[in-house]
Amino acid sequence: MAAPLLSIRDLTVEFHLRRGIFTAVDGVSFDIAPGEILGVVGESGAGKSMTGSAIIGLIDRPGRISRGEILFQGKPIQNLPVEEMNRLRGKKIGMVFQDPLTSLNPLYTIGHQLVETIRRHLPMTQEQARERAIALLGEAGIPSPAERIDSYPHQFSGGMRQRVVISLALAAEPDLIIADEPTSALDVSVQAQIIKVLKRLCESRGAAVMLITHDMGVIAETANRMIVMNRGKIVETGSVGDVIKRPREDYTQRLIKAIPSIRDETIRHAVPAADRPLVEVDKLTCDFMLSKSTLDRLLGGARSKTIRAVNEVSFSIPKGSTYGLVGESGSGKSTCARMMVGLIRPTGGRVLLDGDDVWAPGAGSQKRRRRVQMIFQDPYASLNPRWMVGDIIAEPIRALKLASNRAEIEDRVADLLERVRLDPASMKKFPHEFSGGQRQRIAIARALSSQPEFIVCDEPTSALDVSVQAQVLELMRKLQDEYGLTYLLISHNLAVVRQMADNVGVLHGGVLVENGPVDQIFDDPQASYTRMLLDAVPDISRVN
Amino acid sequence: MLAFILRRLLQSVVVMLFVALIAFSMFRFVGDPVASMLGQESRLEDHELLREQLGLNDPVFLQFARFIGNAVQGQFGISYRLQTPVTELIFSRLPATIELAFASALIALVFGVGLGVYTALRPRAWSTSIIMSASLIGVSLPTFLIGIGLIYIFAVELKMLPSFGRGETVNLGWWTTGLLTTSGLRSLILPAITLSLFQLTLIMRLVRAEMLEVLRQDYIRFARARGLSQRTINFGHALKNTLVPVITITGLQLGSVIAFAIITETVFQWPGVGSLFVNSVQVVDVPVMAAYLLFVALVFVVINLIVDILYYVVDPRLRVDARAGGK
Amino acid sequence: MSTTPPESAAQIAASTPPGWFRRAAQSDILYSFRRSPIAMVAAFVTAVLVLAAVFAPFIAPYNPFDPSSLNLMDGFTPPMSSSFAGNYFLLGSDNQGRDVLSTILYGSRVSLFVGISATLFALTLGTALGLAAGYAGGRIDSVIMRIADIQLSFPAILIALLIFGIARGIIPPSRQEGMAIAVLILAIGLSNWAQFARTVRGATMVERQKDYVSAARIMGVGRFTILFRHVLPNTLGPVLVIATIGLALAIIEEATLSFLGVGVPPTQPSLGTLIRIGQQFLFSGEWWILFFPAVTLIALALAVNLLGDWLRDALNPRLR
Amino acid sequence: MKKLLLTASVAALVAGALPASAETVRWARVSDALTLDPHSQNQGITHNFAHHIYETLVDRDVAGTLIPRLATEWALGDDPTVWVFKLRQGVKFHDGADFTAEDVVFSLDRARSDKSNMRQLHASVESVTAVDDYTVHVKMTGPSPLYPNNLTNTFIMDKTWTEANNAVTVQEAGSQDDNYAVRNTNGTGPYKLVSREVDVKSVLELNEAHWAETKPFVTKIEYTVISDAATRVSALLSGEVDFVQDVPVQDIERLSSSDGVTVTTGPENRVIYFGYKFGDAPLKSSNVTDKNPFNDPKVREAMALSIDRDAIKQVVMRGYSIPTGVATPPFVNGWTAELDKYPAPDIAKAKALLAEAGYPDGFTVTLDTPNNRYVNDEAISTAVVGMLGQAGIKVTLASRPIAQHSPLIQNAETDFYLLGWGVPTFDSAYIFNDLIHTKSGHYGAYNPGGYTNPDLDAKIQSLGTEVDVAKRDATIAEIWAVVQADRVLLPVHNQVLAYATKKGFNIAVHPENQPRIYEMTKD
Repeated sequence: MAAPLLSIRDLTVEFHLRRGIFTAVDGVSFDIAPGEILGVVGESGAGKSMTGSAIIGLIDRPGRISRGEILFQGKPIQNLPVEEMNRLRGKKIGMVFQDPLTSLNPLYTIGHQLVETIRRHLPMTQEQARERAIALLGEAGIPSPAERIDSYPHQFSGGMRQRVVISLALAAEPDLIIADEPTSALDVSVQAQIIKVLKRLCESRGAAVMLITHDMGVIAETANRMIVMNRGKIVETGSVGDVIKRPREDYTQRLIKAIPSIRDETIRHAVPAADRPLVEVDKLTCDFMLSKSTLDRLLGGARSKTIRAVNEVSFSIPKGSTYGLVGESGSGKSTCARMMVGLIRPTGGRVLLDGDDVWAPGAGSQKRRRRVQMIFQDPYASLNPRWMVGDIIAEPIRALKLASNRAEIEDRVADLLERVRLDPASMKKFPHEFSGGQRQRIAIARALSSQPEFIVCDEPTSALDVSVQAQVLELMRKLQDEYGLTYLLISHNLAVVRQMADNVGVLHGGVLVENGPVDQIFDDPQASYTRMLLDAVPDISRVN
Repeated sequence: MLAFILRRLLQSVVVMLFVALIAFSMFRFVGDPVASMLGQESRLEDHELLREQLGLNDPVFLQFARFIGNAVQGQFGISYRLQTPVTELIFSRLPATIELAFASALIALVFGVGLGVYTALRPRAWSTSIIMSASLIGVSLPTFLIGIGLIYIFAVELKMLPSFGRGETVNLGWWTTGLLTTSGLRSLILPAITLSLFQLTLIMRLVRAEMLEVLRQDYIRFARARGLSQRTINFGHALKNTLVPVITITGLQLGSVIAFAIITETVFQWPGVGSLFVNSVQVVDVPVMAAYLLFVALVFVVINLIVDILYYVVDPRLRVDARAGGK
Repeated sequence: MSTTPPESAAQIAASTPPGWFRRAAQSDILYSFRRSPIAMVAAFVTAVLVLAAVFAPFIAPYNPFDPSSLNLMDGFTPPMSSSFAGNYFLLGSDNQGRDVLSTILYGSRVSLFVGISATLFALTLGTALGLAAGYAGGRIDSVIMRIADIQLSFPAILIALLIFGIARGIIPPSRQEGMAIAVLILAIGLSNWAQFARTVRGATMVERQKDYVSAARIMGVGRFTILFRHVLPNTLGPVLVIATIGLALAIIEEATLSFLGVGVPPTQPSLGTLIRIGQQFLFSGEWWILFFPAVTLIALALAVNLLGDWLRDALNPRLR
Repeated sequence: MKKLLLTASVAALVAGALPASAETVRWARVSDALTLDPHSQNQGITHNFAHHIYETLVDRDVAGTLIPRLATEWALGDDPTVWVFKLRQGVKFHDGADFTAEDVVFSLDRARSDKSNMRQLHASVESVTAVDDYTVHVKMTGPSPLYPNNLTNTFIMDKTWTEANNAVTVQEAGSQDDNYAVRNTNGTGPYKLVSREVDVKSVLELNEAHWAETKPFVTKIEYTVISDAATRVSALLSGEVDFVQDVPVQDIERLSSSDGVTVTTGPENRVIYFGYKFGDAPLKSSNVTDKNPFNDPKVREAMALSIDRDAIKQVVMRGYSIPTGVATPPFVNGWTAELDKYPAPDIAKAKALLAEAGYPDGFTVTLDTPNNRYVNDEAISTAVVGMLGQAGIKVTLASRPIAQHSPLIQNAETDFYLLGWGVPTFDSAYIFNDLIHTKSGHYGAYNPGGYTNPDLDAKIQSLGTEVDVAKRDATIAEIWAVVQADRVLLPVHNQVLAYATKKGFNIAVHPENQPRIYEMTKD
């Protein structure tokens, strides 16, 4: 093995918080060889991003490197003066951040930002730098780069912007790229392309990559070597194949076990046969009017723009089963969910619950309120931070007047908390005292408190770490058996859907392109979109 | 762009109409205009005659329409107190106020932005704490006290600067300026400082807050990661992005300097529209009050328009969307 | 990804036992308060001034609002000396023989009463309109916010003057004095509501998009219940900040109006009235009549402003 | 820029044309003349300014005696209802036109026209005729022995100029017509108007063609308006102005003691007093809702006993006032030292009187006071509130600018008020007409309290036509006796004026507060 490009020894990053010292990175040591792709994986709080920031010298106060060495090409760089570090950044070490939407300055053209970076590090004239910038953009897969170079960031889509960001990181031919969750904000199909671009560009330049991600699948498909981190420490290091197939450490084993795969076939409980499905969705349609002001209408005639977010979607869900609705962002899956629970009024079509239209006034809506509940994606936003947990869970009981007696309500809340595996004493606490997974359990308890039959789960686990995700999914399954619940599970994560759903629908641009039993869809997809989607998903089973 | 400006213009007209309605209501409700026009010697038939002449017996909406019609032509009648056409009065006072407002706006802008940037870039420095504390004192001091204090120190005790008025002015035909004579410039110093202090602190705190916000943004982090120099990041990226939201509020703040000048003009006997307004309020000279109100609204509307257009120029997200229509 | 350790605060907090007292004691606000000497001094000064104002009748050596207790011959006594009539004045006496210390105590009472009432009025009005604008959206929103925009572009003092003028025109002369304070509160309150409306509207627009509101809507919770039980409590943080800074502004505004002579009756002087009276004696050597009330006004406004400033930082998690 | 240079050079030329002994006086006052139309407003500040540009037939000197100005002599004619005025010859208006009798006829007619604010002073004029170029006859409706007293503020305009500029009709307050005479002048006075910025600054320049033999040493007047008292004083101290006419009493001492400033004080022909609401109707602002406490003479006596005039003089007025027991200044015909006596304050007696009148616990009432018209007006009222409070009368003070205070007086919307009264005719009749006579027609305009006494009304009316001076004076004394016995008004003091000048400039205090810069002298 050649001399390492980057060598980290006993790196420790501490945050001096008011309740004591928080050690974000704790004695981490590893090397990166030239041209190597090193994957760093771990759950949130593992310290992986902090390690990346430490290398490029971007740790914000109150954090600081308290111990250890960062050797770049043999020279220590952890305590360089700002100006010297600036010359190193971009020139020797490039960085790519997670969110391409916020990584670029919105007020400058991408050309300006590229030329500025190139001329900062390379002795080039404005024209030369501009030519180089166009070439870079072309390599990164931006179509007609010579024209697009004078566009502003907001004129590009998310995936295109991330290509621009990668070009920027590579603009001065650095030897190391630190990519911090470069694809986590992107859709699966775009994610695959970006990974490919990153890998190709770095290989062609011989640049090493430190790929930081929470998604083991991405690493499995991309990296040579990988590091698993937990709570600031390195748990396991090794080749990707070794670590994924033969994890040595207990933590790694649990982590890998928790990752659902689109190839897993989980044995599901038997769905009781029924005459008619509990939920029937019939040609559900939703149009959004891009409203124009009166003056615009006067100036521009009467045409106003309509966007059809959901287009005649029909499916049905038998009682006690789970229906998975998958699609990328903007496919209309959340709009569908919101129409089904009564948050958005459909433009056309019907949602029938036990044969009643949930949007019909009177019995229908009344029934809906009682029997339909929803679990949201963000467990931070779905619980009112000013309410105590007990009140949050009791809200449906009070709103629907299911019980009025204080003691009775309290009993029910305590019971619900136990059922979601939380201490009944939690009812006197506030949401901020709980972790994300615990909060999602509270949200589930609230959804259950009106004893509904049908629960719409909108990306219930996408904000959670994999291990927590596995617990929450397990809980949902148990509760389904216990109460005979019917779920609509909305997710962009195909693996989760495969694991949970009995039937699946694939939404693309508001149209249901495929609909059927889960195994049929995953094993033998008919629609080309579904196939593309399944191919694009990075999966640990694909490890070489 | 055209549609954008047209829409803004239409909104401006609505704003003006709204303010005009308030101004008109003053005529109607602040005492009986006839009683305030005719003295004790008047007879009842005089009242009736004057009511008729002034059209006060017409339906209210007709009177309002007439008020608007006259206002559009710049006619607000004749001041009860000074018996001079209000428009002429306001125009003769305008140069003083505009020069004062302009001078203090300049002070507020230069020092406000400068100190704001400085304190944002050195968030933990001692000098920053001192500037920030001083700015709070600036906000807590009533303008009239600042004025009195400055007069006492610089005019009475030190006899360095004049305590009142505009000094010598030069008549340029339609504009009288105090900027071309030494005494005029000397007279401008104290009132301009007094008037600017409040806006200065506001702008400074605003720039600081916005800049700190911008410095936290991902694109600044990314710019650092690209190895750009501190200078380029601070002044090329952060400052420009700071200015976008600052433009709106600063623009409006500077616009309000004109109306805010009321107190400063009173304390320094500055012969501008603000002191004209205060004198008019004391004797309920409604035509002047109404005209002043509309004038301030007009300034607001015009500045708003300029700010919107500036915003358009500075922020490509608005500009390009309108031209190319997105992705 | 942010470099702040995610959830660390929550994790640490989750390990602490419940109990509202402990929670409050460990809350971010109190912690940041204890760490900020400026905030503590400001709070102390505010508390002293407020308490002194509230208990003025018990503390003040004289009652300056009781004309019958005044002796004109006590007039213009310098600080820390006795008048011809034999009365001792710590901070001197004014042109009416009123004890400056007592007038300041009673004057702060008037200033604070007007300031707090006006701020509460502005808060109530602004919050209600902001909630309505933010939750209803559409036309109601644009009308309310447009009015707020216009109003914000006029200095509060101009609006207060106008309202004062109109009130003078409407109220019959014999009732004007009795209603002077009410008119003042109305004028200052009406000139300051827009800030509240703007802030509450912004917060409401953010909150109403949150999933917990959706959750409540799904279970059929009524519009008003959602507004008052869910949205309103979550907008209170910024409202508290604006209210504190607004209180300082209202106190200054009252002083300015009184200084311009359109404020409270001269027999019940507020701090602004005292400054207006004292200003006449700036050149004649009786500096104490102006000086002490001015210092008190500045101290009060500054302390409240500092509190507001600190509160803003303390409630804004990103600044910590 | 070109224009600017031109203007500047013209200014330089003008400046160069002035005599070598050019002397400028920068004169600061609290407010500006309301208008330049000499007949439009009957107001002291407006008249004071006009006296420098326009002239009157007769004038009053600092001692208060009538002196000739445009009229050289005047006397009652053979017909006792005709006043004969001989006019000064060789007088020219600023535009060069000759001053003749037709201008006087025109001006007097204009002054008594319907829209003129001066018309009540000429109410008893029947007609004005020019006998020859320099003699004018004024025919009165009846004997009017004191008519020339009314002429001291009636200015003479040029007939031709006024007609040519369409300004024959007097500018009326609130009228929406633009009047040429409001902003342009053409008088015979010692100064010509050079420029005027309303409310800011007016510049006057010596009229070289003026008729007076002695030329004033001041060749240029810069009249500056500084409404804020502190600023006015500081402007004088910092040398930015030369003459401050309205000096606050509290600053007199400091100004006198500072180098380079001279302060001149003297009595003004103005009395400050309080007035009551009379009649049986209960007061609007009182807690006594079934009757009017002021209607009880005992209450009025108690109030008079509660007020300590000497304390007001010493503390509020800093010694610059002349306490009085009668509502007339000493300048005025009818004033006597006997009337002027005032009682020593006696709170105990006041309380006893109130108890006797049925108000052992006092009562409440609102006092309306102006706050920008008289010297320390608001402070006087505040002090009186305290003094009445000691007697048990709880007074709420309502303080307003004079512009809002006067409508209350004119519309009789006040229960208890402070007012100052100047007597331009120097005769008690002027006081009786407006303050004592029942409010009706031209009489009682400033009697908002509604005091009425038919016997007195008759006597007051007789004063206007009584030619026998002794008999007339006797009637005046009789009226004063009743007014004092009835305690119609509650006088406080006569105002004292203070003028401050840069050291070297001398000007005497004018009893009507109408100092003439052309009478200013230099050491």
